[in-house]
Amino acid sequence: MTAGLLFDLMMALAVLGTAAWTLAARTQFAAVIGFVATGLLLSLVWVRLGAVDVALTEAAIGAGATGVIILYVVARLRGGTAEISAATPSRAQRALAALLAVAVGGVLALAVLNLPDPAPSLAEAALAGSAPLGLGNPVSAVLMAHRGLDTLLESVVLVFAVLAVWSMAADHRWGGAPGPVFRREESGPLSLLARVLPPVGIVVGIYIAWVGADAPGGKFQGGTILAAMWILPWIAGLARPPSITDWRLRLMIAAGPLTFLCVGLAGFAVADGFLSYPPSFAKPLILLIEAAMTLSVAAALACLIAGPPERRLPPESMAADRR
Amino acid sequence: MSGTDILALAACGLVAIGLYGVVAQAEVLRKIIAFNLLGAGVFLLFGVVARRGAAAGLAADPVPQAMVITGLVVAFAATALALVLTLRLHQITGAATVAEDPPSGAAPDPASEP
Amino acid sequence: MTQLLLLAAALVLLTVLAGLWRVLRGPQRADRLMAAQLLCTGGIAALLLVAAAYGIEAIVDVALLLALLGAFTSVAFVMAARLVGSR
Amino acid sequence: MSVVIGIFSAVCVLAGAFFFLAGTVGLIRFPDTLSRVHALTKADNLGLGLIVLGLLPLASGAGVALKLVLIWALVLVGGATAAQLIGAAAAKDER
Repeated sequence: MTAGLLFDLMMALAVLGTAAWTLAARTQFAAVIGFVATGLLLSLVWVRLGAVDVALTEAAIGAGATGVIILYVVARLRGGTAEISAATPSRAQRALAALLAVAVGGVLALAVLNLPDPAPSLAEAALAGSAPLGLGNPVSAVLMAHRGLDTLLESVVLVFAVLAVWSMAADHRWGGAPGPVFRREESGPLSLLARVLPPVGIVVGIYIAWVGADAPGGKFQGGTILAAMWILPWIAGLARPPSITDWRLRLMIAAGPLTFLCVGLAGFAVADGFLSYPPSFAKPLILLIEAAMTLSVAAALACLIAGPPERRLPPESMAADRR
Repeated sequence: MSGTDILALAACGLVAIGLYGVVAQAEVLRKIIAFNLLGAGVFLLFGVVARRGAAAGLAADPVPQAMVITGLVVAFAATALALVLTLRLHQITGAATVAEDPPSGAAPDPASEP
Repeated sequence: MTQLLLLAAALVLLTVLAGLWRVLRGPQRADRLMAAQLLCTGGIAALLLVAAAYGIEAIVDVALLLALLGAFTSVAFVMAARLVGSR
Repeated sequence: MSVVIGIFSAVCVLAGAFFFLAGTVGLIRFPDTLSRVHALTKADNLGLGLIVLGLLPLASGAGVALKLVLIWALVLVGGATAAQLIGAAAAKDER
């Protein structure tokens, strides 16, 4: 048991160390790398906490996808050092902030260490609720049934985020393809990877989404892999992202929430109310929602990672616009 | 002290580090990174609570886990929006902070080139 | 066997943390770009060892996801660093 | 028979962990960026390969064994590509 304790201590120190290093890093670039390192270490901590579902999500979204989008913004910011040092709080203010942070952390620590023992748990209720749905993974059951409204709203948040990011585009770029332009690489390692990895990655992404019914995994984790595999050929310049006015892209992004909402509304007619499933038909309905959501999460995450449109329209579509 | 307690303290430490970063750093981008660290600490607290609620043969209580998964995705969406706003602010005004005094001689908007 | 696998996992993690300390220090940007790859390879090894030690197959899926996204993240980082360099 | 397999697994896993150690020693000791990239990718990928080889006999089924091999293959492809790109970035930085 002491080996496990030492392991926890090591991980805790490593996470805190990289987090502190992230704040202290001299360049923004180094700070992002520190942040990603913290995230990857955290996903190991989640495994240690017995939350494999969360470990998958943290590794995919918390570390990987967030790190990539921050780094692409860092690549385009050129901060003036004079402006930054003028805006940096004074030494006294920073000391005050440190005091505040330590106080908040201390109070939290006191609260966490004095939680009631034995801890209250919904594990039994969740397990009892997941069996009639035909789902072997209680986390998926909670996401799809008991807290279904959360998941529905979350998928709507993703759609709104895409809308908001697109609306940040400069006026004359509206209708272009999302993301910066990358030079086409006909040969070389990147073009090889962009050709070899997506076929394998798409299979793995669908597998992770599919297995989520009975084992750790699910639409968000699988969808992130699919998004990454979609973006890889864009980065290598081998494929062009679709235009943001393309109705197929928009349908893909909206398909998940729409399906979820329709099934939820149908619950009024065939089951006990909004977002409830008829018991004999629960599993197929959940699978339908999961499939549509995987597609939507993949499309929305790909658009969020790529950012607002920065590419000009291809010549042929410009001509089509003028006509 | 159990391993879960150690990780609980690490979560509190992450919250403190993130909070300090959000308050004490000037650059918007670093504030966003620090805010994500703060969020990671809060999520980890949920994980500790889930672990303490292990019952019925499960390694951890599934309800807090599901809430953290929802939270991670929403945090990503919010981060993406914050980053795009930061970038657009920088493109229009040339600023990397949200100080009261905007820098004189704002950079031209690179996105408005023909 | 379980003890041996856990010992190996701890050893791998320790070396990864030592390497991380070196990589984060830089001095070049390329040094820091190695962090994602170092943590992914080492993290995968540690996860696989822990999965075998405790017999939890789901952890293998985490390693699979790390293998895929590690490659993607490393590549995306280098391309972003190129964007920085081209300025 | 199972003793032989156990010894084989133990030797492979320990050898893999040793290569991770060697990779980190190289990472810390090597003087320039390019040789550090080299130490990281070569030694760590070999170490992971040995660990996968050692864990294969312990896998509970063909599916898990297939996943283990796939993971190693993905790390090899991804690691090789990333090493090339990082090396190119390092060479560009030095110029």
